[in-house]
Amino acid sequence: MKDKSIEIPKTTLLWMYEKMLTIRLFETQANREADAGKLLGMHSSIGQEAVPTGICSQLQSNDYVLGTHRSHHHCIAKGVELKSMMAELLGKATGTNKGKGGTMHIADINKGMLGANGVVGSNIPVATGVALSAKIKNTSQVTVVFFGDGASSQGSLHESMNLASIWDLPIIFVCENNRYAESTPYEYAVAGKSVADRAAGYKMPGISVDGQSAMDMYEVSKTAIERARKGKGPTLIEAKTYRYKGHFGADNPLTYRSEDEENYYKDRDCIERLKNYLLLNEITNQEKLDLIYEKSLTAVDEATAFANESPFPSSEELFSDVYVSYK
Amino acid sequence: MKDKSIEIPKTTLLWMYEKMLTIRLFETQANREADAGKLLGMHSSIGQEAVPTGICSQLQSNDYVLGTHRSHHHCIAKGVELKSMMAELLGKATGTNKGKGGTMHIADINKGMLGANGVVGSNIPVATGVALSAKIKNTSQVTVVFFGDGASSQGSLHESMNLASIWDLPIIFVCENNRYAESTPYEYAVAGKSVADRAAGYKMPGISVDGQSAMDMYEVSKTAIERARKGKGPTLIEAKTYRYKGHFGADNPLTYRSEDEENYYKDRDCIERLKNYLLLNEITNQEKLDLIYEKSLTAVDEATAFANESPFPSSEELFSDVYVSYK
Amino acid sequence: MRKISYIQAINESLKYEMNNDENVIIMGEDVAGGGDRDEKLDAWGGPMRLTKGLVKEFGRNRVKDTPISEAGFVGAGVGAAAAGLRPVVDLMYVSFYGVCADQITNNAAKIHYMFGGKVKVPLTIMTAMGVGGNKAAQHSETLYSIFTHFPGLKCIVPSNPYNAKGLMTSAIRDDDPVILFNNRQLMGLKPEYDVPENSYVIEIGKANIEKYGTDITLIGIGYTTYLCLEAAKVLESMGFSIEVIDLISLSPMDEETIIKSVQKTKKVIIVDEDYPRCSISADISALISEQAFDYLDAPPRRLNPPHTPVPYSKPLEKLYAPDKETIIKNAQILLE
Amino acid sequence: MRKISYIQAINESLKYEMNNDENVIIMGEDVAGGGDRDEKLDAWGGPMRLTKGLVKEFGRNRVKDTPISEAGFVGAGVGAAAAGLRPVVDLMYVSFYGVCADQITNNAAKIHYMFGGKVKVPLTIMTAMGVGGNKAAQHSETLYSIFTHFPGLKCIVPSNPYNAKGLMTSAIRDDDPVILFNNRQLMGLKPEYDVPENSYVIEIGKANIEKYGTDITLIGIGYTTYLCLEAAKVLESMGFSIEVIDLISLSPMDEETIIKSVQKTKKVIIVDEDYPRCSISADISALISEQAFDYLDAPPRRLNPPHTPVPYSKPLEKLYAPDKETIIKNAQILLE
Ligand SMILES: Cc1ncc(C[n+]2csc(CCOP(=O)(O)OP(=O)(O)O)c2C)c(N)n1
Ligand SMILES: Cc1ncc(C[n+]2csc(CCOP(=O)(O)OP(=O)(O)O)c2C)c(N)n1
Ligand SMILES: [Mg+2]
Ligand SMILES: [Mg+2]
Repeated sequence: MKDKSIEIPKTTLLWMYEKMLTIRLFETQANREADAGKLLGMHSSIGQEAVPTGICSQLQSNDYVLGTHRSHHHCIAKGVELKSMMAELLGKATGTNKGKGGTMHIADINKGMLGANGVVGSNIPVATGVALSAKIKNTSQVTVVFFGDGASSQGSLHESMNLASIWDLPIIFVCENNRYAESTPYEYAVAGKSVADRAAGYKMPGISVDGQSAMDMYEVSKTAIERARKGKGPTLIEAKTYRYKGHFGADNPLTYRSEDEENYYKDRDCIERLKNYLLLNEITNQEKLDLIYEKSLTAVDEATAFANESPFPSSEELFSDVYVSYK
Repeated sequence: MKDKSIEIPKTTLLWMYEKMLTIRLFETQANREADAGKLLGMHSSIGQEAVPTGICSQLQSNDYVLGTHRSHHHCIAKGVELKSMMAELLGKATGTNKGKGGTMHIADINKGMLGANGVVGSNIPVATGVALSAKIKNTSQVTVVFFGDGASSQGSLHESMNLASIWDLPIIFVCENNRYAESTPYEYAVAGKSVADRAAGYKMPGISVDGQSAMDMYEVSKTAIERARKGKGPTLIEAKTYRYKGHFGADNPLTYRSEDEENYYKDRDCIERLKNYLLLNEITNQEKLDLIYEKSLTAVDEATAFANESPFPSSEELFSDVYVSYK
Repeated sequence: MRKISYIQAINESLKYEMNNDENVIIMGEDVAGGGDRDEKLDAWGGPMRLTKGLVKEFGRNRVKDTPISEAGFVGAGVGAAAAGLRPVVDLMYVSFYGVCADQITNNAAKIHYMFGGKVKVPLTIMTAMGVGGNKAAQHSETLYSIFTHFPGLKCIVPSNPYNAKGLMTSAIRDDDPVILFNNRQLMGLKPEYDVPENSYVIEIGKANIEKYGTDITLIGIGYTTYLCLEAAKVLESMGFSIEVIDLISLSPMDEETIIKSVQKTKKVIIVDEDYPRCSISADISALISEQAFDYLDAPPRRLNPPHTPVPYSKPLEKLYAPDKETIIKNAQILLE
Repeated sequence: MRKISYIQAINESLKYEMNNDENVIIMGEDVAGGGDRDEKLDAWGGPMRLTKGLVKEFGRNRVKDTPISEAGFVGAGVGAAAAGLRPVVDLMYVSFYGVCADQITNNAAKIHYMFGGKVKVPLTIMTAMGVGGNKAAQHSETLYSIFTHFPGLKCIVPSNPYNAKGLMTSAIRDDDPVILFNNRQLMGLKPEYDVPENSYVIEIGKANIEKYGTDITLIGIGYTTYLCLEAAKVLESMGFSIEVIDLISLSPMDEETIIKSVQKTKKVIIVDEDYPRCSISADISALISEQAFDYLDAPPRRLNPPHTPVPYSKPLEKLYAPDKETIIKNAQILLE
């Protein structure tokens, strides 16, 4: 457990703490809504908060993020509003996607969140094209695409890494290696057992990092973002992380992993770790942290109330938005 | 130009010489048939004869080979008969595929040639499954799959290398890097400019070899075949080679490559090189080589006559072989 | 007779066939579960639990967890089949066809033909389809129509545990590539169906007349057969005589059973959960009009979802696919 | 007016649109050719030469050669479109859809809907289709039917250089994903068609009545429109009055033009080079029977290839797809 070797601004550290906490509280509440039958299951990101938080703390609002089936944390880290997110989960007209996309498809182009995607590996080429557009238009926007250890076995990743490398695209491929794809451990599915090692074949830096440390995530992504922003090309980051819950809905992860392993990661919880660091180094105090907690909780509660009070889409919505125009 | 560092049996050397010559004569004749309008174009393998010849000289007849759109040389090297091949090119009922598959789909399961395939990269997963069957049935059969430098950018290769590696499959991935995919040079399309380097990420040996030397091909494939046969897993071989003709039909390659480059390779012609070696080391003499030439030419001529005399498929053949059974 | 669930029916067929023929293997994501670790063997038994218990009985060599590489492992299924095995490959949801369509339609479907009939591809693909899971546009499609489009593939859709078991067995024993479409709602139903313990086959290519009647023919496919039967009960209680055809096999399709029924009843409704354009319901409607034109009292009616992706929001999803009420309403219009 | 080829027509449209809107880019294998080397710039200009000259005019930044990674670069087209460009992506042959179907049907087609209408995907895919090249089962398919199946995609099929140019322009300007299907035989025809030099659009979603007549309606799609017109000449010389509809747009489809025509002629033949099952011809046939049932003198007739892959052997390939003679023969039967 190494933490922080570069200077991180205090405001950023506190921003990261608040984000991670907000994600966790949001996810906890979203799970409750699911338990109440208001949505039929979701892929929880609890445990993985540090990964997008460390990166997004350095992104600009017009930079792009694309995600996966498990993307609530990506969305929140990139600044999507909790209200419209929670409303989307409940299938409400006020949701980010007007209730049409749901938990696996949250998108908010105004925040640079160009969408979660339910097909494993499917968003990687899309993200490559988003980065291409920035390159062609000569903006300095950076694109970050998240995917899982399981997704690393999809050909789409390899095709995209190759394209991004030959075209020097401003993109960062972030593999959230949470050790499992559903019940399949990455040690079984990933030949060579390292996703980061795949980068070398594409002449691209490939870095493995402790994804349970927001500060480590910050550090490696700083380099990658700078590289991308300067037009020097893509980077592959493999963030070693862990999902605390089952794969989806009520999945019981103990059928395929051990309590010891779970505890190992929970003992290194990303939120606890940053909190200890902040306190130990007197960057803040418990009182202030309590305030952040209150603030985050209030935001989640307000989002939940908003979502529950919002109307469902009208039945005409079934037919709209299929095309921009269709005569 | 290194040639031969291991002992190769004399009969094998002569076998390789004859095979390469036969391929070249066959392809030359097939091109003539195409020029006469009897088939509407083909992908010529002239120049690349050494690659499958060096490998197939060590395969058993029940080992498997799978190929690409440019596969006549693979077929001949694996022992498919010239007569039924030429007949297939002309769309005749006596063809390997009864005239239904044609130049891009030649297959002969009795010779272990499990098919050429017209979709770039498409046969790589199929070959992986063929190797899997040998592994599951516990035979010691080896599977060799050929593909181009262009095909190396398809996700199917990466998915298959990963599968083959985690399952230790008895398969050899052979990239015929002939520098171009249609008009696109591999230096442009392949990030890192080395296909062999892609192997490392999958924990698999990746070897680059002079594909214009049948003896070098023999040497590297010997190791790979032994590895596969012993159940130790896959190997990736990148054979540096060159196609003398255009991509397909009447394509003029000088629009995208230089005469200098063409001459560089023609000066290192695989057939000439083996011939010189055979003569220099007095393994054979010109007279015997002339006999081999005569024999090969006769075989090609007979195949051509056979093909031209054969009937086209009857019109009922349009409907047969779609299913084994369909009620 | 004992009653078992759809999932158990498929599972029994798989188990029997694996015992019966050592060439039968299973591949897919989490079909064993837990990867390669002894202590976690059979952690999942498939995303829908269709393969539960099989890895324990037949070992990892024959029940293989795969990485998430559908093009890779569906293609491997094609190759393994061409080389003599009888692989059953699990494509978790049919929408994922998109990453492996090449292997299904360019290789599995065409090899036998392209190779002049000299190579067989006895591959079975099983895949889940259908709305009702609140899973939105990428996890709720039906799509059997596009596979029916391709010559060389066989497409079958069970409608209950009984025919699921028999069809799975036939699929595995069939020498052609077969896709078996499992509807998610059928997999979720309570086990109300009598299913024999022994092994049996149901012929691929035959439709089944679930109920004989004379006033109208309802044609269902998988879950919509279930809906047609439910609707028929109500319609019969109103005094109508309803014939219900369970299509079962989309390719080959039992044209004769359809035509004969319609010649008798003179009215037909086709209930299909797939998108409406270029669909199996359009295919059937065209067939009927072309071949039973003079018998029809009214044009065939198709009930499909609208020409839209599947929505997430529950109330929208409920409106999306044809349901029992829609069938009843449309039948009443035709019967008046 | 000057006469140009189909290929030149597409090329002119691309050129005009690239001048017109700097967001238009082109990606595909060998669309420039020669990769990144100045001295070999524009070596190919596309496998069918559709993009010849464009890289020289607009530079490598906007005309991009790609590696052979259809999932990668079609997906990149989707992303670039979502981020504000108007990419034209060349999918060399439609059969290669199999390696990138996921990007087309799960992303391009669905993003606008799934994201609640807040993101647009103005992507154009152009692809070659059709028999006649002696290229066998993996390079001769038609397949527009399966894309028509998917809501969210627009599918258009030009039938001559004139509408090719106008449709390409409309496709690029359209805010939805559009697939333009270029028939290989049309691309090979001599330039016999008047094509204006200036830029113009042809509305997506409208069929065109190529010839008015009263005895029978022939519906063609792309190359089969050409065949229908050829057949119509012969049939007219026999004294029949033939109406020929060029369908042009499969999705959206101009149902009104079809129905009105059939209500007038009372007889219809649909000529389609795609596989017969769940095809656009079945779709049209069903539409006609359902909506113009009482007007029809005879059931609609569909002319398709048989339910088989495309054969290689020339004489078999010649028998495979409907040709002029088949159309004439079938029309005569209906007209008697
Ligand atoms: C192409 C495709 N195959 C399979 C699935 C089913 N599926 C959904 S999530 C998942 C596991 C993904 O694992 P990973 O990429 O590691 O992400 P994680 O769930 O761990 O976040 C699978 C197999 C899918 N959605 N898409
Ligand atoms: C999926 C797919 N994309 C594109 C093509 C068209 N195509 C045929 S051969 C070829 C080039 C292949 O290059 P390479 O793999 O290097 O093989 P080579 O032709 O050099 O032997 C292309 C692009 C195809 N057949 N399949
Ligand atoms: Mg994972
Ligand atoms: Mg090449």
